[in-house]
Amino acid sequence: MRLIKMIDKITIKRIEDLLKDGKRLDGRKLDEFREVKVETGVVTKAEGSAIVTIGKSRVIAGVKIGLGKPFPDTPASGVLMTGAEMTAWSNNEFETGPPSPAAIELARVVDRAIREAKIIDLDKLVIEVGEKIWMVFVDIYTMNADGNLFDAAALAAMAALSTAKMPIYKDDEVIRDNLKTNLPTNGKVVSTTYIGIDGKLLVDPTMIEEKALNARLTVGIKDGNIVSLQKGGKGGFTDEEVETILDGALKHSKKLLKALK
Amino acid sequence: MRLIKMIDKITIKRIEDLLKDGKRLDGRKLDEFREVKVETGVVTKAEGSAIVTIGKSRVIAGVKIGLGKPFPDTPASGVLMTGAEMTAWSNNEFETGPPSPAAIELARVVDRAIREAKIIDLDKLVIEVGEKIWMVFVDIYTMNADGNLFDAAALAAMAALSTAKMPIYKDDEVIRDNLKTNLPTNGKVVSTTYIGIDGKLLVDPTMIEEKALNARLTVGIKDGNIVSLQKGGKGGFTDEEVETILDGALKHSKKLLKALK
Amino acid sequence: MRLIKMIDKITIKRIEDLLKDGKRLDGRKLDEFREVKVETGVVTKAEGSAIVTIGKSRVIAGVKIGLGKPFPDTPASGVLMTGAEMTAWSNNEFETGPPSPAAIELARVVDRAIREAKIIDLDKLVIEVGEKIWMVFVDIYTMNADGNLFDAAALAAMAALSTAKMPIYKDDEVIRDNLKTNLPTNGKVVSTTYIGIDGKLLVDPTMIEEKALNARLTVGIKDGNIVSLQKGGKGGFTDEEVETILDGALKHSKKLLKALK
Amino acid sequence: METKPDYLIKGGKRLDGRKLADWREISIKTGVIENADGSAQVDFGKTKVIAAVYGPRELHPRHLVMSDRALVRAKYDMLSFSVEDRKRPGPGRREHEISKVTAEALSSVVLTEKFPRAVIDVFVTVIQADASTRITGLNAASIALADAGIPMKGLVVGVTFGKIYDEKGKGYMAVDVFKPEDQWGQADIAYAKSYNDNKVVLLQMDGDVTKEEFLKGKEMADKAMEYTYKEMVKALKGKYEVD
Amino acid sequence: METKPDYLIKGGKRLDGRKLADWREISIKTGVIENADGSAQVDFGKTKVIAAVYGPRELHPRHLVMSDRALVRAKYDMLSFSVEDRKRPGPGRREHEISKVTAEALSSVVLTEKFPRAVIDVFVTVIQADASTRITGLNAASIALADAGIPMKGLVVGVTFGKIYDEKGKGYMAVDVFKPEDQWGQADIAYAKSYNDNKVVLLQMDGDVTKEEFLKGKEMADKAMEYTYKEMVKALKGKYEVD
Amino acid sequence: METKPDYLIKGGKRLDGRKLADWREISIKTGVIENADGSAQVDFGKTKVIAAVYGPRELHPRHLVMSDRALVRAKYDMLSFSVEDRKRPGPGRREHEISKVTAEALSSVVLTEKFPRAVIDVFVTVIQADASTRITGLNAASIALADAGIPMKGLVVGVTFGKIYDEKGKGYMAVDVFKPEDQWGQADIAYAKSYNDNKVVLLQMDGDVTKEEFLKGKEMADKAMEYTYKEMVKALKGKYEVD
Repeated sequence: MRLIKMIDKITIKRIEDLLKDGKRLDGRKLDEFREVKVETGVVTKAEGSAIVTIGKSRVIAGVKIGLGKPFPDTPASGVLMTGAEMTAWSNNEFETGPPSPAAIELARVVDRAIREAKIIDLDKLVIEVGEKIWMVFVDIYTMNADGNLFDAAALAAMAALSTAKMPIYKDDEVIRDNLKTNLPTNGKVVSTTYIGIDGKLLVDPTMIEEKALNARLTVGIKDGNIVSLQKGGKGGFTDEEVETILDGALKHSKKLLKALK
Repeated sequence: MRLIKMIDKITIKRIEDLLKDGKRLDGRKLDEFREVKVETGVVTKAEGSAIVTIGKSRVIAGVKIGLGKPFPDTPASGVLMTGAEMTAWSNNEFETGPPSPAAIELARVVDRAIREAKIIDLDKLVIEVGEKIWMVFVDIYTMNADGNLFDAAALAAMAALSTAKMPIYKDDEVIRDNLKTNLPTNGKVVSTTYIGIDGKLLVDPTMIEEKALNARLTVGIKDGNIVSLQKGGKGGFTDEEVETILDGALKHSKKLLKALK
Repeated sequence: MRLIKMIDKITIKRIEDLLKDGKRLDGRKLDEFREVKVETGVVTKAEGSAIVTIGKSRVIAGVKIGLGKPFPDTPASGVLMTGAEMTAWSNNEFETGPPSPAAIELARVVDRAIREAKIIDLDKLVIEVGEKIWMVFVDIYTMNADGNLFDAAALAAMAALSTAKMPIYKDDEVIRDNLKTNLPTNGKVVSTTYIGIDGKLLVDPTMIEEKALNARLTVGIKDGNIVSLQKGGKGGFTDEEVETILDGALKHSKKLLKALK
Repeated sequence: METKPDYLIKGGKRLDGRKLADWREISIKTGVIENADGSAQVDFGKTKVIAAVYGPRELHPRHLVMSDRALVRAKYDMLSFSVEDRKRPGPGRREHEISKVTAEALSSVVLTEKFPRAVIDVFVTVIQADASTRITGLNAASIALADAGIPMKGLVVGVTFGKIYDEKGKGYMAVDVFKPEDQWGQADIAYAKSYNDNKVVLLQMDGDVTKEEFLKGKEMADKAMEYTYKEMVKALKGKYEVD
Repeated sequence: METKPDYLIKGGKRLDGRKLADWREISIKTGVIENADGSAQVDFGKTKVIAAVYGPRELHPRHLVMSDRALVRAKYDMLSFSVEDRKRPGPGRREHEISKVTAEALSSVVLTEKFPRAVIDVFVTVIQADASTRITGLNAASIALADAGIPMKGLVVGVTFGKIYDEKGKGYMAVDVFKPEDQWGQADIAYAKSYNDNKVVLLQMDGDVTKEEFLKGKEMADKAMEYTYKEMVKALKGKYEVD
Repeated sequence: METKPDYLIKGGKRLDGRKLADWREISIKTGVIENADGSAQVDFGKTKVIAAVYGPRELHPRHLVMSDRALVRAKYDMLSFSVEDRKRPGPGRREHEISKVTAEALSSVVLTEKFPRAVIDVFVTVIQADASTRITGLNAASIALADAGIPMKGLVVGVTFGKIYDEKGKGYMAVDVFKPEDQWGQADIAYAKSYNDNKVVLLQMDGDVTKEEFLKGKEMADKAMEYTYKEMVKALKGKYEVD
């Protein structure tokens, strides 16, 4: 443990030194995303699924759609639930047990982006008002964690949702074989994350970069609009930096949308 | 931690020394209650609420009334639930996390006093037998803990309940605006707590007194009758001491009832 | 703690030495079961109950039968739930808290034996298809733990079930007084456990023997057929040893069935 | 579920035939859990409780350790099938509260200063419940501690008393309440003393009584307590020196 | 449950009569929890939040200890009766997230290196909720830290802003949202700065706005933030040196 | 939900076309989790499981540390969407039991005495479930340990076998059961050996078979096990010396 932390400190020092020359440890430019890969349909038992790889970070998301009862205050609406697990097998530093605050934040930020962008038309997921609805569960697991889990998780969730098939409700049973109809979705949301210090802003940080520079801002974009924001970390951003990040997010969002096809 | 405990030990020694002369650390007589203040209607979102101050101890209680299903064995009865949290922000020694045994005891002792005194007519809280009832939740939080939380919590719960308004159930909805009707209650219960050692009995103990003398007896009184008793602490009381405490509780209960108006 | 462990190590050494001569610490032969005692009807509040003693190991099992809703995928079937607690009061080494993996394994192995042997006709426990069924809870607690809890627990559960009475459902109420009808059961299952090392196989191990030789195999038998198997421990068995154990289990099962009457 | 009976006492007789001052049959066995350092089973009528004591032993977690004395820890629980409707396994709020007052009552007699830094664990388990389980358990715990050879100032002894009504609704104080009296009676009082110095170490009440009724019931209970104490001493004969 | 209103603003007036750039009445009291090392109650209209600070104090569990600085730990929670429908006691996922961003925002100003190995505990409790509770709580926390005499680079100050619609559905940016605006508006933004260096230390948004709308709302919020900051300084007068 | 099929085998062919002694297609990849010290994905037909190994590393909590050897800890879990009906995240009773038997089976081959006081963590995660998940996971774990360079006496190798019925209800032993056979068949047996010494290190059965049927199935399984072993060795070629 102590040894690892010492190594971390040395690396962090190098990151800071390189940054003075506008350079990053892995040779990327400050505003350069790592390679993004999206594979869908990876788990046929799920109604929708995707593995997203950003550099060495890899996450898997799956969609299960099941019967449920609506919440009392929204009797004519389906339900969307988003969970995330930062698995102990995806990084030496993650632990088993109940979700950490970081995993809860990850799930909630992805959830808000999808929800606020109105990706899923929850009104269309009603079987019987007040009694029977479809519940859409999106679960995200980290497979190999190397930074920027927010953007990877959002992409994976979005890819899984937009390829998900609706089960059929017939004679009190749920049928999940040979499904054809898509889950009704509206458009696509993607998020872009920056970290920074002293005016230097880095897009799509690796895990060690996240440790070095701890002000973070994640911007969810849909159709050129901002649909979610989440600042994290112990540092701050100037007004100008916030604006620069918004512009950067708008730019990167286009490329990320392409990766979703 | 160790430093605090050392200070405690010195203070406890002083309490014991003073007690030999029939004196208390804060100058009170053995059978003297601290000043009691009851404010109601402090949280307008709650159906009923109260802040009770006894010396430097302060607790807040709130009542929420919502729809529920009756328990299978009492289909024609509403439900009363009492909770208490000894918040980590009300005293340096309290901890976050699930309720401690002390907090559970606090909630249960207040609950029993209210329940056994039949303060709430649970039979009147039925909307549809076996199907729909009102659930009355009384939640108590310590705001500043300086001893005798039992009596403060009982007073706060009682004040919140006797000023609580009933929500209206109409067209499958609960309406909580501009409520006029009171929650139906019968009379008032108050509790009085003594601690003691070697025949010396102190009413309304401060926290440091509770640490010094650890035999405790809490007496719930309604209409001059005893409705609840709770002995705590590692010490014991003689038969005579128990009788003296009952008499003291009967006496103090009248003043406490006045504080409730 | 450390002292106990040192004593354990010395005893384990003795067990190993004795074993070379085909002897056991308590004088038994390798294939000799300790004395088995089954008492039923020990808790009259339970629909069925039994205390089983095997040597110094003693467990209690009780059956409660209550109303429930069927699982959505088995609307015409009652429910069997088996729990086990390795109580902190039955052995110095057991701890309080949520069930340990060992206690979970114990419950699940007993559950599977009963379930796979089709001891309870769950189809007969339906009051109203899809709505109301009987739920059969079998709970097992260790009272004094000295090894071979698997076989003791299975026997106790079996004895409690085969002497359990059905409650009566009448006018929306469950009646539990003066019950006459038995819970419908089919036959009896018993299990036999062996531990071993290097070709030496010991039936019905004590706790210290379980610590010494940690390959374990539990065989559930009904009507001369194998209905469940559970290998445990860090060691292994040869193919021949497995066959020897199956033969031994078939033999012992007859005696265990007799103990059940 | 069940309906309230018209009376709990009639013609001087309670529903199980006892008079007001009568207690149920008491049975006490020691050494019932071989692995424990001390143990006892106490039955008050159909209420059966086992207590097992482990200790003094090393205390975990370390931050609970007291440098000048032992911690007495109690854990009260009920078997899931000890009651009419199955109790979910594991302690709930009720169990936590009873564990707390049980530990406090026992702490008043155990000479904890003899075992600095240690813990004495007392496990109280209700095998079958017909009211008065916490008091039956406290008696069992007290005997189990003595059976374990833990030095004590004296035994803790308890009985319950309550208030029950006749066919006209008139209330009477009664000793050692059982299930229907606990469920339907006007008051239910758990009461225990440290028998060396005659001090009240446990007292819990639900109900509605006058001071006079309370004191009367307590006096009746004192007689039952004396009998119980003698039975406890008898059961411990030769194991534990008292008085 | 409740139905969506036809508008949240009409004729330049919001549902509670405010204009777009108006904030609610702000009330600030310090020293409200006597036992705490520092405390404050901040009200934004009907939203009332108490913050209490304990520390620097010894940190448990030990594995969280940092050898070169203090840990700032925040715990945000709501009283069960602070909201319309009773909130189950104990923190849920929402509370855990808010606690995290609150601790991070406060960490940006506290001079943690002054107290190696220690913890500074900040407890934020919503007494009554009418939206903007996390920001009201963050302001209260900031003042409570100052009240506790914890050395800081500056105060953290926050306000919310959002997007609300008129009867034609047209959206407008508005400052300090209250319940109906939070519930029905098109965007809800929590926003806070460290006031020494004017940096954004908390920023969370749900909704749908253009970049221009966002920047406009932020500019409006900056004015409210300045006012809030002055009120905070006033409340701390004599307790804490600023600028 | 689904209804029981009339047969699981007919004319010598199982529902997926296999014969009784046939196993599904096996695919093995190593190094699938870059951050892990060793990892593998094993597919048996549509059952896909990933195992990742971290260690030997420092063990927390300290009270689990063994002074003379390493602890092998296994955690089996399923992705919520790996099965037909969503599985609630987090391990339940089934997962805890499988983790226990997995750790025990692996412990039989790992040379734990080489790493006193350490822990070797094995994480087994079912990506997609079509029966035999614990055995597929155990094979993946075995390879992941080898991939991590952990010294072992040999590989642990497993296959399942079971009993399935034809249209007349007659039972047959079959190797490598898949979902309908697991769900509707008369027996389901998980079976694994340490391949250095040919010892049974995992054996779990639900069902109803005669001793003869069991032994026959086991013999059939041994052939599939040999094939599996060879595939495992092939996948490890150059990474791990065997035999």
